[in-house]
Amino acid sequence: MANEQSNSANPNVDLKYRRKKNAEEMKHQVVTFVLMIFFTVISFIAVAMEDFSHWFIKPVILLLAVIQVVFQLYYFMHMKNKGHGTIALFLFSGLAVGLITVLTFLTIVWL
Amino acid sequence: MHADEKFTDATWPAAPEKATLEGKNKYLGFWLFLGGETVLFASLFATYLALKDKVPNGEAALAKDLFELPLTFVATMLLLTSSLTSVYAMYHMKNNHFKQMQAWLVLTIALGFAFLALEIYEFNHYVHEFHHTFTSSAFGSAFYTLVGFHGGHVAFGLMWFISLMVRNARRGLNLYNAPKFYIASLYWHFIDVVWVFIFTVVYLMGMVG
Amino acid sequence: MSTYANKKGFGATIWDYLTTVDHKKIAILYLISGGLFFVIGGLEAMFIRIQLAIPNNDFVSAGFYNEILTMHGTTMIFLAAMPLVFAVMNAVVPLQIGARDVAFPFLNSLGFWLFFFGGVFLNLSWFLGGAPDAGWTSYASLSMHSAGHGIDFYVLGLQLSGFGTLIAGINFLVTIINMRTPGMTYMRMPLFTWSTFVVSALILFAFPPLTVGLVLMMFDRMFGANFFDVAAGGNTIIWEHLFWIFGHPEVYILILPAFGIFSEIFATFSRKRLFGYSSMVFATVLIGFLGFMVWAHHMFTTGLGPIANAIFAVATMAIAVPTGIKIFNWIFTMWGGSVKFTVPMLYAVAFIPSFTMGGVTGIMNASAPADYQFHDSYFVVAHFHYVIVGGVVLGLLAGITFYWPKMFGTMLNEKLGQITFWTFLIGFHLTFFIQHFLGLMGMPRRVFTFLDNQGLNTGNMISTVGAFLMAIGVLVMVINIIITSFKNEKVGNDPWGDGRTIEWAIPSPPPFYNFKQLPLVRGLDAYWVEKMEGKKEMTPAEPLGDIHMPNSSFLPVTIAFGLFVAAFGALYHMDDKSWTLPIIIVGLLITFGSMLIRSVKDDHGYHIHKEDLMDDKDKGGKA
Amino acid sequence: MKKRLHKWRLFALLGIVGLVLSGCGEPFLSALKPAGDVAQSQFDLLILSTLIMVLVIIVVLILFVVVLLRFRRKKGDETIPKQIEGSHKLEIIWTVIPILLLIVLAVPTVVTTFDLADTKAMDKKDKDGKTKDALVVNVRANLYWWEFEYPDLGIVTSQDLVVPTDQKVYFNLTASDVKHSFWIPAAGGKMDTNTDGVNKFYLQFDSKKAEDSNNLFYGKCAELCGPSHALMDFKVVPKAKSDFEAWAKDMKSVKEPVVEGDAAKQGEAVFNKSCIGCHAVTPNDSRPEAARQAPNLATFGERQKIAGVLDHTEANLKNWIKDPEKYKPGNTMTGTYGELSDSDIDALAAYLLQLKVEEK
Ligand code: HEA
Ligand code: HEA
Ligand code: HEC
Ligand code: CUA
Ligand SMILES: [Cu+2]
Repeated sequence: MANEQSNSANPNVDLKYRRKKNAEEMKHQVVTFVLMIFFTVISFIAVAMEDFSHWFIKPVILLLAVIQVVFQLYYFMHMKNKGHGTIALFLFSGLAVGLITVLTFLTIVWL
Repeated sequence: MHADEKFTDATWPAAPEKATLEGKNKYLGFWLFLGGETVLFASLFATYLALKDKVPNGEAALAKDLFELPLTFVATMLLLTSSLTSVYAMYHMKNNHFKQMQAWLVLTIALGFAFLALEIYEFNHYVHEFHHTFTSSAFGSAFYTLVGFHGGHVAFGLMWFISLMVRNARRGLNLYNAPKFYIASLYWHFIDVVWVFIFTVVYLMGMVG
Repeated sequence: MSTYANKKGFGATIWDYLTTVDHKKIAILYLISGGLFFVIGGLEAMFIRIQLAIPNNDFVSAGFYNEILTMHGTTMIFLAAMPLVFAVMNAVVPLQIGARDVAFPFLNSLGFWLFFFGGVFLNLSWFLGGAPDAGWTSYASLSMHSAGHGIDFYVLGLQLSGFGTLIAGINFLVTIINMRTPGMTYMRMPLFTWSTFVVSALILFAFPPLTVGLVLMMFDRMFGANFFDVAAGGNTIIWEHLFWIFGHPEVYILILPAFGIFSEIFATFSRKRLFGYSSMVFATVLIGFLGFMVWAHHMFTTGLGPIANAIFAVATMAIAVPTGIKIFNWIFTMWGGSVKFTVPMLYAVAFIPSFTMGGVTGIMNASAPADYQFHDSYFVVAHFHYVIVGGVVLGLLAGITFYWPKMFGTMLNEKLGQITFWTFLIGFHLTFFIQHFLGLMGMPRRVFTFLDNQGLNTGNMISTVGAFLMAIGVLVMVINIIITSFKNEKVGNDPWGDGRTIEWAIPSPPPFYNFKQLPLVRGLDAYWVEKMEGKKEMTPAEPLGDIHMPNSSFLPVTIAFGLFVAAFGALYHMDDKSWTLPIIIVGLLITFGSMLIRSVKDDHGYHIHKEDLMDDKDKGGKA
Repeated sequence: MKKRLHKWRLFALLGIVGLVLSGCGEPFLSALKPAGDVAQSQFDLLILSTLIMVLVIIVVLILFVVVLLRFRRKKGDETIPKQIEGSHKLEIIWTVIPILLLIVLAVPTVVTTFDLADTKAMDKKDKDGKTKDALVVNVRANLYWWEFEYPDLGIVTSQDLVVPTDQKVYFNLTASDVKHSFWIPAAGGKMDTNTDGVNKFYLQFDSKKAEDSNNLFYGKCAELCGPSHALMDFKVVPKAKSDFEAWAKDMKSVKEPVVEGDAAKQGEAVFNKSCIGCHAVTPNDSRPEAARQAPNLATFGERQKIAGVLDHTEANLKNWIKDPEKYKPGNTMTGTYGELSDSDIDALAAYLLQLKVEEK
């Protein structure tokens, strides 16, 4: 991460390559987006149907939410790219602290 | 290298948001801040889950009385789409296309405002139809605090985008403001991430019971 | 305090400090205000001890005692220990990693001013109708019940200074991750930098829960919410959890920097590299990590049930292992070394047995069923003063003495330093050792008085005598500082003679741009490495070039001040006063206006030119 | 020389442990003089952990002293010590040994935690809804006073907790205003009384130990609860099982307080006018909790203390009625019953001191 050199010797070749790569990445982003919308719709439909047991529905929609968030983080927010190790470490530590908090509040708040 | 130096497409770096030390610092610092925000929202979620449907008496509104799928669905679509439009904006930022970037940002902002308007309508609806207010029950306090905190983040994000766009409308992209646009869009994605959990945990799971 | 600052008038110096973004000056600001709050908190402690010297004393009234007690704890933790820790971090960390400044100099200043206004706000409560009186933990049922505005001052004051702390944490993280000089790999970082790194991470994750807790309390008290109102479905245990999820990491936020300081001191004055450097780093990280798993050990008697209690008890005990690793590594750093007993080293040496005693009573507390007896008794008071005073305060005294020459270019007097050391140390053990027994003999904490004939008289008297000894020690230290500042005998780069890390390679105090050329780090204890090769200076890692510097700014003060103003509005909002809303709005306008100015006005800083640097032959050193 | 120093330190430390072992403090108050199984098991943990900790401290101290004596820098000594990186062997030693020591402490800790939380006996009800074979006391903590209700016996009392010895006594703990904590140091650790719900635990009082402390233990509030937190004391009166049953019978049989003498009669009248709204004078107070706003005074004449802290004398009683604020700042009785004349107060005192159940 220290010294990412962004410009190569021949800017024009480089530029074309970069444009292509950016466009490709944008395509991935759109696919990601479509998937996210798809998951969202599934979640809503599952709830709207009203004939699943909530033991089944709750884990499923939570799982879909987690997948969506992973998409957001790794694609939209570029965590899949190189040089995000430190960031991932801190974000996941934050998530871990958050999860323990939620777990606590679901279990030992009401005496 | 001066930060506000003008660039051509060819000299514009591949990762303009991280091309200067200042940019790199901002970028990392902002991510760390988001790590902290994660804990902040987790605490609010935890509080909400602990107080969900905890009300003083039988007349107070509960989660399953309140929420309606269509409204939440529309709001969700608006916000998710705004995430995509801001990705487009950053795509153009990386290509040094200032005009297109601004255009996509305008769209993002519009979607954000629409979302916010829906939320205000929704709160208003709960207050008037169900007498479900901030002070009516612990559930009410927790609900409005969690969802309101998110709404506040949306509002702040909108102000941020607007002031960035207005400030830089005339001078275009450079290495001084590219990181600013970039982290504003990171913020916007984070808001979206939080919303994914809100619509799942608060609304959908609230309706399931 | 570079040359040109000395030539300026008084007003200009004040303005300089109000607008500075230089980490070395901000360190001095933190030092002064933290020191001031330490004396205030110490005076409160003296009131506590005087009141408890004899049974049925009426030196202070019951309600007033609770205010003093609350303010003592709150002031000491948030307004004395934390800022003093930040003072040392600001003074040292950028130098230790060879950075020009911290990553966000502007935010650094903002962090300080937020803390400062928060602290002032909290202490204004004394004059505006009464201080908070529900303990520094401010448990929800009592703090909801408490009349007057004391608790509101607590909530808003801590909220303000909490933001400042969070900002400082992020700042240090980015600085350490991004701005290390060439060659300074993670595993070559001095231990103080490592502990700053871990502590900043703890701040990043521990302060948000506190923020949320304070927001909930603010909403309940000021805006009619029901989070803690049981009748409306609320739950007070939420506060306990949120507070301790923050509160336990907080105690490691205090102690880890002290550990870092001691690591530097042991190595320096034993003339030996730190024994087991990598396991020290590992232990630091592990303590930080475990620090988030154990908070419920403060709630053993709350009624969480045996499963939760057992899990948290065992998790808590685990922390003894990494801490023990550190203790033994320090001892073995000295082993085989050439130990010189300077004042900082005296503190470091005294720290080992003192802290160990505090730590092991912590493990005793962790044994849940036994803690049913210890909890909320003076045993706990003894435990935490042993770790805090015997760890954190000794660490700060050591660190401040150790780095005094680097910060101010002059050495504190050794003789007076020794007097402070001995009176403080003896006083400390006298005050708090006996409190273990008071607790076991049935004395609850937070009592404004105790009855006669319960067997508690002698112990309390001894404790009070000890406190007076400590006060004498602190007084001598103040005198020492005053004398030294007047004499102002200048010293060179490495006044202790045994400096190992690169901050000792540049003048004391350093010029405002720190290193003229970033130094090349060629190993752990980089300056020592160079010294052993017979060199006096670091090898530069870059040719001499222009140095980019940030501009000073007054905006941090106005941003923080705006929130300070708004806080008053929020505070009196519950009284249905008509002027509160305008005040809130005006305050927020000041803040957001300043933020807008900041973001709209480009601030590219300025450059010091190469030519000027060449003329400037180490001017900071001789000034 | 070195050896002597070690010995000296060892003795000093043993002395300290000895102090702990022998127990100091007053038997009616000190956790170091356990007066029942619960306190005993906690005391055992205390001793076990103290021994481990003293061991740790001794090891640290020995190394410490050796270092300080052997490795001081002599004046003018400029030798550079060998720069040692570390030692895996040593590091493993001081990782493993503490872990072993902690296991020694952790196992009994976990076992005792579960033992002390075992309140299953409270759930076994007979067909009338009464607890089958356990004595249950509902403890309700209020701003600066304690109420003890024996649900299966139909008795309510305040300030003085009466318990049978040599059997487990189970407690339901709650608070009506802010959080308090119920602590009888000699009988066992504390448990919080929350406003949110009910906590359960049990204690046990040993008859022999009770005698050592003149059949009286001190109880304390151990959670900051306001200005008079320090004064929120209560007393525990342990009685042999038969005596306890006799006491319970006496308590149940009280219908109306019977007092003698003009002064007392007059006091009764004043009391019924000004005080009865809050204070009940019979132990079978069937009003709901929320209506029971003040200590039940049925046994006031037999109390150990007035309001938990004042000595039980007529003068103190009058002072209390005249100005409770002076003795317990922030209490909820202050200013609720208008002005009373001195003669009213004398009469009230005469009346109150005759409120007895046993010593008739
Ligand atoms: C700097 C501050 C600091 C530090 C470092 C610690 C360190 C520890 N603390 Fe402490 N603690 C406080 C500050 C601190 N504490 C405060 C302020 C409170 C009270 C808050 C309030 O209620 O107001 C408190 C309260 C507190 C409680 C709650 C008591 C109660 O209220 O009932 C507990 C319970 O487990 C506890 C445990 C521990 C433990 C296990 C450690 C461990 O980290 C200690 C580890 C160190 C050692 C063990 C010594 C060295 C190790 C060796 C030499 C190796 C060998 C050792 C063994 C095998 C045992 N602490
Ligand atoms: C960093 C943390 C810290 C520090 C350093 C201290 C330091 C001291 N503390 Fe404190 N203490 C707490 C944190 C700290 N404390 C906390 C968190 C609580 C719990 C609060 C609660 O329950 O809510 C507590 C509670 C507490 C109690 C328990 C009160 C109670 O439960 O009723 C007592 C009682 O003895 C006490 C005493 C002392 C003493 C004698 C010192 C001494 O070490 C102080 C020494 C310093 C001085 C004596 C400075 C005086 C200086 C002068 C006199 C100089 C003269 C002036 C000029 C030159 C202008 N403290
Ligand atoms: C608001 C209701 C209220 C009224 C009216 C009231 N009291 Fe009290 N009384 C209390 C409370 C509450 C306490 C416990 C105070 C404490 O210990 O903090 C108390 C305590 C006492 C005690 C000490 C009890 C003990 O168990 O040691 C006595 C005696 C007493 N009151 C007498 C009186 C008399 C006589 C009157 C009428 C003149 C009176 N009270 C009116 C609420 C009331
Ligand atoms: Cu009740 Cu303290
Ligand atoms: Cu802790």
